[in-house]
Amino acid sequence: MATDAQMQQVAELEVEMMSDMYRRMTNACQAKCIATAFKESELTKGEAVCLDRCVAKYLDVHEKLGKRLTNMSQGDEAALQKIAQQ
Amino acid sequence: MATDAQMQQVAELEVEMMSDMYRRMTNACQAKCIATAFKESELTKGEAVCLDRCVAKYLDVHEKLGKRLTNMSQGDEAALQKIAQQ
Amino acid sequence: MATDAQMQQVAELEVEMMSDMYRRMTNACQAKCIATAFKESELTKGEAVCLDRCVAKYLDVHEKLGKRLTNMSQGDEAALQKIAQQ
Amino acid sequence: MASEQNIQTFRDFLTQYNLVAEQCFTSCVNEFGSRTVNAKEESCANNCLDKFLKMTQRVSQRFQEHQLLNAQANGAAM
Amino acid sequence: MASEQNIQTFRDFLTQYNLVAEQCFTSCVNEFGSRTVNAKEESCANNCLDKFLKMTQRVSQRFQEHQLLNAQANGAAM
Amino acid sequence: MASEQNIQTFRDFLTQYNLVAEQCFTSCVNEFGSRTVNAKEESCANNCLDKFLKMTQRVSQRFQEHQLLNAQANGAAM
Repeated sequence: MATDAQMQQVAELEVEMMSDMYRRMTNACQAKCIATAFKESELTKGEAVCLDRCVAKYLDVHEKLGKRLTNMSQGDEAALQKIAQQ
Repeated sequence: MATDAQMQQVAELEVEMMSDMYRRMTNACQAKCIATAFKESELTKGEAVCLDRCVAKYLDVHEKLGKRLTNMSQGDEAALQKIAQQ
Repeated sequence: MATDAQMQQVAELEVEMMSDMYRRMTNACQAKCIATAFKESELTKGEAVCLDRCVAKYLDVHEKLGKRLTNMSQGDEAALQKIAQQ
Repeated sequence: MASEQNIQTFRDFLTQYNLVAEQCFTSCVNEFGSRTVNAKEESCANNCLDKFLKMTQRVSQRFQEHQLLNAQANGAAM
Repeated sequence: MASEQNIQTFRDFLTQYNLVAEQCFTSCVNEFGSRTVNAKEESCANNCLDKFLKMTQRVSQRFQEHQLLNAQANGAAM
Repeated sequence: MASEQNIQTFRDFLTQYNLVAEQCFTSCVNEFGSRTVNAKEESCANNCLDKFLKMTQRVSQRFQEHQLLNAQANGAAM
């Protein structure tokens, strides 16, 4: 069985990876949606709507590829379970 | 009051962040000033002057935005002071 | 003489730097060789051959510049030896 | 107390500051005929900072809503 | 045992996952008229993931061959 | 003694080496008809390395001058 210390390591890793994903998503959606001329300080209506949709689509793609990757990489999934079970 | 260990943590963070800023500045000024054909091994006069001005302007923008950000984000500034005072 | 702990630190640094180089090489060769339209899931013959040559050329450039850098930067080399000898 | 948590929050704040300054410099400063930032560049950089903060706030809200919906769908109070 | 080694392997796996998802999103999703991923975008993202895995595998093979040749040239069983 | 300081200096040196090699490869090698680096590519990469070192040295000098002026303006020997 996993000790408390091991469970906490896995939990910390999940937070770290969520935060890495969030940083990448923000960068990607900024690049897709925000004009770089900066003529005004407000988000335009178009930019705001684009950001909303970009976040939704990013999370969808991230999740879909995660499922695909988990199905494929049995080895890595086994490694994952190995960690989780101890 | 801040203990010595706490003061040192904040000091180390300042060095780390200065070094992060320096790395970003070098990248930015390289992209702005250095031609990528690399026909000669010397900095041209134009590249050298561009680098000097780029460093001056980068530090100026960095500082101006820092002041603006500090004025805006009272919450974060409070957090900063909270750390610094203990 | 270098203690075991110091030898291990240097060995860990070498692994870390090899892994950093490998990551950069993969990124560079992906950018040079892989089309971003993703119309098929297989590597094309052209992409595969390009990757093979890209890896060979990347490692060659990396090594050549390493030699040049070592010859130039006597100070840094001295620092290296200082570490290695203790 | 300058806890690990506070230090990490402060580090995140400073990293964001360095990031936005780099981005706004790169987007707004393209003229190196002098060593002083001109009025147009400064206005651009200020707008860039303001917009960056509004962007990160909006992205954060949408992300939190998504997390909340996910947690509800899983029947958990995560 | 959830050794340091296992944790690091898992971290590397998740970092690669985050990286490929970012790259495939950036390459494949360019239309923000709706909030749902369309069939063309999904097909592109799937191909992108498959190709990424084949690319990393090929690069890894070539790198290992190079390391092996180097080790032999040095007369060592490195 | 292989102090923390020495290890960090060595790490910084190697990271810069990896960075400049990546940049010079990306700028200089664009032809993959063969697996050997040609004379033009090698000359470009050598120039790229030399120029990189001169650039970082110049940027470093300007930054130190700025820090010094700041310290003097604050009346401190920082």
